[in-house]
Amino acid sequence: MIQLYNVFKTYNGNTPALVDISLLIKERSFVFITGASGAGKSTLLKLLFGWERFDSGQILVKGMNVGKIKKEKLYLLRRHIGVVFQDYKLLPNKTVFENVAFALEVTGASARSIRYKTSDALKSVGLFKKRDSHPMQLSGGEQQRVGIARALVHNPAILLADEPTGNLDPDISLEILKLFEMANQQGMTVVFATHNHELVRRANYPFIILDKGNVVRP
Amino acid sequence: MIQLYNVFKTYNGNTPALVDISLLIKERSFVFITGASGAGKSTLLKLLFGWERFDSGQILVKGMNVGKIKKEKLYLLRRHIGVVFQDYKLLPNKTVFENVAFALEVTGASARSIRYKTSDALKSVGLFKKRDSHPMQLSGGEQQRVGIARALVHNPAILLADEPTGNLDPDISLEILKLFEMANQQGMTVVFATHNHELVRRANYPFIILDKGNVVRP
Amino acid sequence: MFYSKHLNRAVDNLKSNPQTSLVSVSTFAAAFCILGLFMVLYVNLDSLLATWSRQVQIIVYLNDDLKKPQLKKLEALFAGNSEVSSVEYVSRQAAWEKFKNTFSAETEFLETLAFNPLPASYNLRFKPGPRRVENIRRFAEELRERPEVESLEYGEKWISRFEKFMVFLKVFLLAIGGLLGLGLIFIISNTIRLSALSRKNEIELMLMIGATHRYIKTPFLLEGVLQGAAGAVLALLAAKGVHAYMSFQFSDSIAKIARDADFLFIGPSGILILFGSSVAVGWLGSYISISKVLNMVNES
Amino acid sequence: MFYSKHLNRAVDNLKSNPQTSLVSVSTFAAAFCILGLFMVLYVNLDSLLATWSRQVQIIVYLNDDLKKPQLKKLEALFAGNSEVSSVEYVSRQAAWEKFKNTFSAETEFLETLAFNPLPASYNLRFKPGPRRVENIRRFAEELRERPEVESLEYGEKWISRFEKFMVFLKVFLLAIGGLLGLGLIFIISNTIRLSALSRKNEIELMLMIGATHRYIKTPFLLEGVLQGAAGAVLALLAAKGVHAYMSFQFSDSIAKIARDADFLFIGPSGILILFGSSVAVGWLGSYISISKVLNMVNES
Ligand SMILES: Nc1ncnc2c1ncn2[C@@H]1O[C@H](COP(=O)(O)OP(=O)(O)OP(=O)(O)O)[C@@H](O)[C@H]1O
Ligand SMILES: Nc1ncnc2c1ncn2[C@@H]1O[C@H](COP(=O)(O)OP(=O)(O)OP(=O)(O)O)[C@@H](O)[C@H]1O
Ligand SMILES: [Mg+2]
Ligand SMILES: [Mg+2]
Repeated sequence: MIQLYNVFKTYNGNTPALVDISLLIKERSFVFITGASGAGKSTLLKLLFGWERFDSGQILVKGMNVGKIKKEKLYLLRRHIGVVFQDYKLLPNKTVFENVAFALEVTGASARSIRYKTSDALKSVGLFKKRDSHPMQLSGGEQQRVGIARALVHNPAILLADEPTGNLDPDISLEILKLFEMANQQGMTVVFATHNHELVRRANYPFIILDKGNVVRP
Repeated sequence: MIQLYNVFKTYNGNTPALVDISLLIKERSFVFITGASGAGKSTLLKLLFGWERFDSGQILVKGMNVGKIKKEKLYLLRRHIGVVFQDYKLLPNKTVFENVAFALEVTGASARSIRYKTSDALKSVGLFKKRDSHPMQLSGGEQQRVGIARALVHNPAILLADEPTGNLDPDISLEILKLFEMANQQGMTVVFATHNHELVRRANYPFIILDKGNVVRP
Repeated sequence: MFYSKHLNRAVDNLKSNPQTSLVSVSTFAAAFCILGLFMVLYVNLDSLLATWSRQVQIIVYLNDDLKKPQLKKLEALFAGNSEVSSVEYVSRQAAWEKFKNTFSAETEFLETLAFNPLPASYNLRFKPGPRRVENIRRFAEELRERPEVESLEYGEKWISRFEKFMVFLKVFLLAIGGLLGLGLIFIISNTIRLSALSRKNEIELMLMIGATHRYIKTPFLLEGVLQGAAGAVLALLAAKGVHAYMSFQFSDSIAKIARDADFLFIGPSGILILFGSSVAVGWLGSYISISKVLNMVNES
Repeated sequence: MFYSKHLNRAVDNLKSNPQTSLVSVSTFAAAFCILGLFMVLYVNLDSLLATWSRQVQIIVYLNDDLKKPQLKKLEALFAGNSEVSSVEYVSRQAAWEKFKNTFSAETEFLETLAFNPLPASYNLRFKPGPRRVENIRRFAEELRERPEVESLEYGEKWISRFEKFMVFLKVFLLAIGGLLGLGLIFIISNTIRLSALSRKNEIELMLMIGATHRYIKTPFLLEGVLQGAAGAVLALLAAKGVHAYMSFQFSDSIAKIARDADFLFIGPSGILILFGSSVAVGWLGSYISISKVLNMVNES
C-alpha cells in the first residue's frame, strides 16, 4: 500500500528533514508515527500525498510512483487520501458544514450525496449541532474535529492524520481514536502522527519513531 | 491582580460560553485552567486581555476595570500582558526573529534593546539557531515555541498561555513548563490553559476546572 | 451544470471583493468608452469622406475666346470617359450673373463694374464607384495638359489630406486600442490576482484535497470574463449616451456639414469587436494571473 | 524617527503589492494628467483672452459729410474719457486706399470702381486696466447714440461669448476635478483597503499585543499619501511632456493666434494645488479604508 525506499528529504539545502527512510505500511493497517518536535513527522506525511517533493529514493502509494506523477495529475493520488492537518486548514468564510462538504465538492460529487455524507461525518465527530457556525466561532478542539470530519467524509483508502488530538482533552482524544479504529476495521489504512504517548501506549498498534529525520524503530 | 466577579459571556446570543464566573488570581501566582474541549478556557483568557467583551459582571486586571476601558486605550492593559495563542498567530512574512521582535517594536522599544531581548527569548525556547527561518519552514512544535518566546519577550506582568504545549512532545513540554515556572519565580503571574492532565498533575499548582462555562472547582 | 457551479463561484468571488471588482469594471468601461467614442468618430468621418467624395466634381476653367470646335473637342473628350456622368457648361455671362447674385446683397458697387472678370467653365460630375477619387484625379491631370484649359479645380488637396488623416486616425485607433488593451490586461490580471491571493488558502486546500487545476482555474477565468463583459456593456451604453446627446445637440451643424449623412453609431460588427476584445482581454488577464498564483501555491 | 520607521513600513506595504500600487498610481497619474491638461488649456485661453482684450479697440464709423465742428465735438468726447489711450482718424480716402491695397492682388476690377463706398472712421484704443472690457462696452453704447455715428464695431460679441466660454470651462474644470477626485478617493481607498486586508492578521496581532491605533494606521496613511504624491508627480511630468510637444509642434499657429503670448504651462500655484489635492485625496482615501478595516478587526 505505502512503500518508501531510501527516501531523503532536505528543505532548501539545509539540514536534512528525512534521512534514508525505508518503510512498508500494509493495506488496512494502523500505524503511529511519533518523535520529538521537528523530528520529521509532518514532512513524512507531506511526502505521502505529494505535497512536498523529495530528493532521492522512491515512494509508492496505492501502486502509484509518487515522485513521477506530474503536478496536474497529483489529484488522482490525493483523491484516495484523507488528510488531517496539524493546523486544521479550515476556510474561515465557510460554515462548518460547507468546510466538510468542500472535500466532496471538489471531486464533483452530486448534491444529494454531499448532503448525506457530510451530515454523517459531522455526527461522527459530535459537531452536527454546530454545522452552521463558522470556524472562528469554534473552540480549538472543535475546529480540529471539523478537520477530522473533512478528512473522513469521502471515505478515502488512506488516512494521514497529523497530530489530530493536539488540542483535544483525553476523553475526546479517545473517541477520535475509536473513530479511526472503526474506519480502519472497514478497510482504511491509517497513519497517525502524534506526541501523545499515552494514546500510543493504550492503542497498541505498531509505531514508527522518528528522531532528527531517522527512523529509530520501525 | 486578576479578579472576576459574576462574569457572564455568551457569543451572539447563543448558548453561554461562561456562566457566573468569580475568580481571584493573586499576584505572582501560577494557575492552571483545564476542562474539556469547548468548556470556555480560551474565552476566559480572551476576556482577560480585553479581546472579547462580556455580558455582565466585573473584571479587574492590574487594577484596571477591563469592561470600562475604551477600545483606543486597551493597549495600556495589553502591554502588561503576554499571550500565547492556541493557533500561534505568527506572521508568515516575517522571520522567527522578526516575529518575536514585533512584540517589542509596537511598544516603541529601542533597536538595541529589541536585538538583545529577542535573542535572549529565542535562546530560552531553543530556537536561536532558527532565527532567520520563516514560520512556514518550522515544524508545528517549533512554531509554538516562537509564539511562547514572543509572549515572554517584553517581560510582562501577566502571562496568559492557551494550550502552549498542544503540539509539543512531553520532554519539550516539561522544558516549557520550567521556563514559565522560572518567570513566575521572578514575579510573573501565569495563567496556563491546557488539556495535558499529566502536566497539571506533575506541576502541582492550583487549578481551575471549567465545564460548559461553569467553574467546577476553583 | 459544470459551468453553472463555476459561475456561482465566480459571482461569489466578485461579490466578496465588490470594491475591487467595481474599480476594475469601471476602469474597463472608461477605457472602452474612450475607444468606442474614437470608433464613432472614425465611422462618421469615414462616412463623411464617402459622402464628400461622392460630390467631388471637376470644374474646368476655360481660356477666354475659345471657338466652337475647340469646345466640341473637349466635350468629345468628356464623353469618351465612361466615368463621367454629367457635363454642365457655364458661360462667362452665367458665371458673372451667379457671382453677382451671391455677393450683391453685401457690396453694391459690383453692380457698377464695367467688365466681367470671370472665365467660362465646365462642371463635370462622375459616376459612383470604388476607385472614383483615383479616376477623377487621373482624368483631371489629363485635362490640365489641354491648351483650352486655363485652370482646374476638384478639391484634390483637401481630399488627399483628409484621406491621409483617415489613415492616421486608423493607425492612432489601433495604437491606442492596443495600449489600452495592454493596460486593461494588466488591471484585470491584477484584480484576479488579488481575488486569487485572497483565496490563497482555499486554493492550497483545494490542491491538497484533490481538485483538478481546471476546477480551480475556471471560476477565476469566468470572473475575468464577466468583468470584461460588464465593462464592455457599460462602455457601449455610455458611448451610446454620448452619441445620442451629441446627435441631439449638434443636429444642425451635422446637417450642414453632410446633408445626406446621419450621425452614425458603431455598426454591429464594431460592437461585436469591442465586446469580443473586452471578453478576450478579461480572459487573458485572468488566465495570466491565476496561472501564476496556482504555480506559486503549488510550488514548494 | 517615529515617521522614518512608519515610512519604511509604508514602503514595504507598497512593495509587497507592487502591481496594485502600480495600478492605483497610474490611474492617479492618468486622472491628474487629464486634469492638468485641462488646466493648461484654461490657463492659455485665459491669457489669450487677456491679450485679445488688451487689443480691443472701438472703430467708430461716421456718417458721410460731417462738418469740422461735429468732428471736434466727437474728439472732445473721446478726450473726455480718461480710459482712451489713442485716437486715430481714418478718412474715407484713406480707408479706400487701404481696402484696395488689401484686395487689389486678388481682384483687379476694384481699380475701375467709380466711387468710394467706404465711410470715414475713428479708431479708439484704450488703456490697460482691470475693468477694461466693461468700460469699453459702456463707452461704446454711449457713442452709438450720437447722431454723427453711422455704426460701431468693437468685437463685443466674440468677447462676451469667449468670456462665457471661460466661465463654462472653469465650471467644467471644477466639476470634472471633483468627479475625478471622488473616483480617485474610491480607488485609493480600495488599494489601501486591500493592502490592509492582506495584513489583517498582522493588524489583529498588533492590536492584541498592545499597539496603539495611531501606530497601526500611520503606515497606511503614508502609503496613500505616497501613492497620491507619486501619481501627481507622474501626471505633472506627463502633462509637461504633452505641453512641450505641443509647443514644439504648433509654435507657428500659436504665434499667429496670439503674437505676444507664449504657450503657458500651469503656474506654481496650479502645480501646488494639483500636488496638494492629490496628496489630500491619497490621505482621505486611505484614512477611510484603514479606519474601516481597523474597526472590522477590532469588532467582536
Ligand atoms: N517548509 C519548510 N522549509 C524549511 N524547513 C522546514 C520546512 N518544514 C519543516 N522544516 C524543518 O524540517 C524539520 C522537520 O519538520 P516537521 O514539520 O516534519 O517536524 P514534526 O516532526 O512534524 O514536528 P512537530 O511535532 O513539531 O510538528 C524541522 O526542523 C523543521 O524546521
Ligand atoms: N467567536 C465565537 N463565536 C461564537 N461561539 C464561539 C466563539 N468562540 C468560541 N465559541 C464557542 O464558545 C464555547 C467555548 O469556546 P472556547 O474556545 O472558550 O473553548 P475552549 O475551552 O478553549 O476549548 P478548546 O479546548 O477546544 O480550545 C465553544 O462552544 C465554542 O463553540
Ligand atoms: Mg508536525
Ligand atoms: Mg481553546
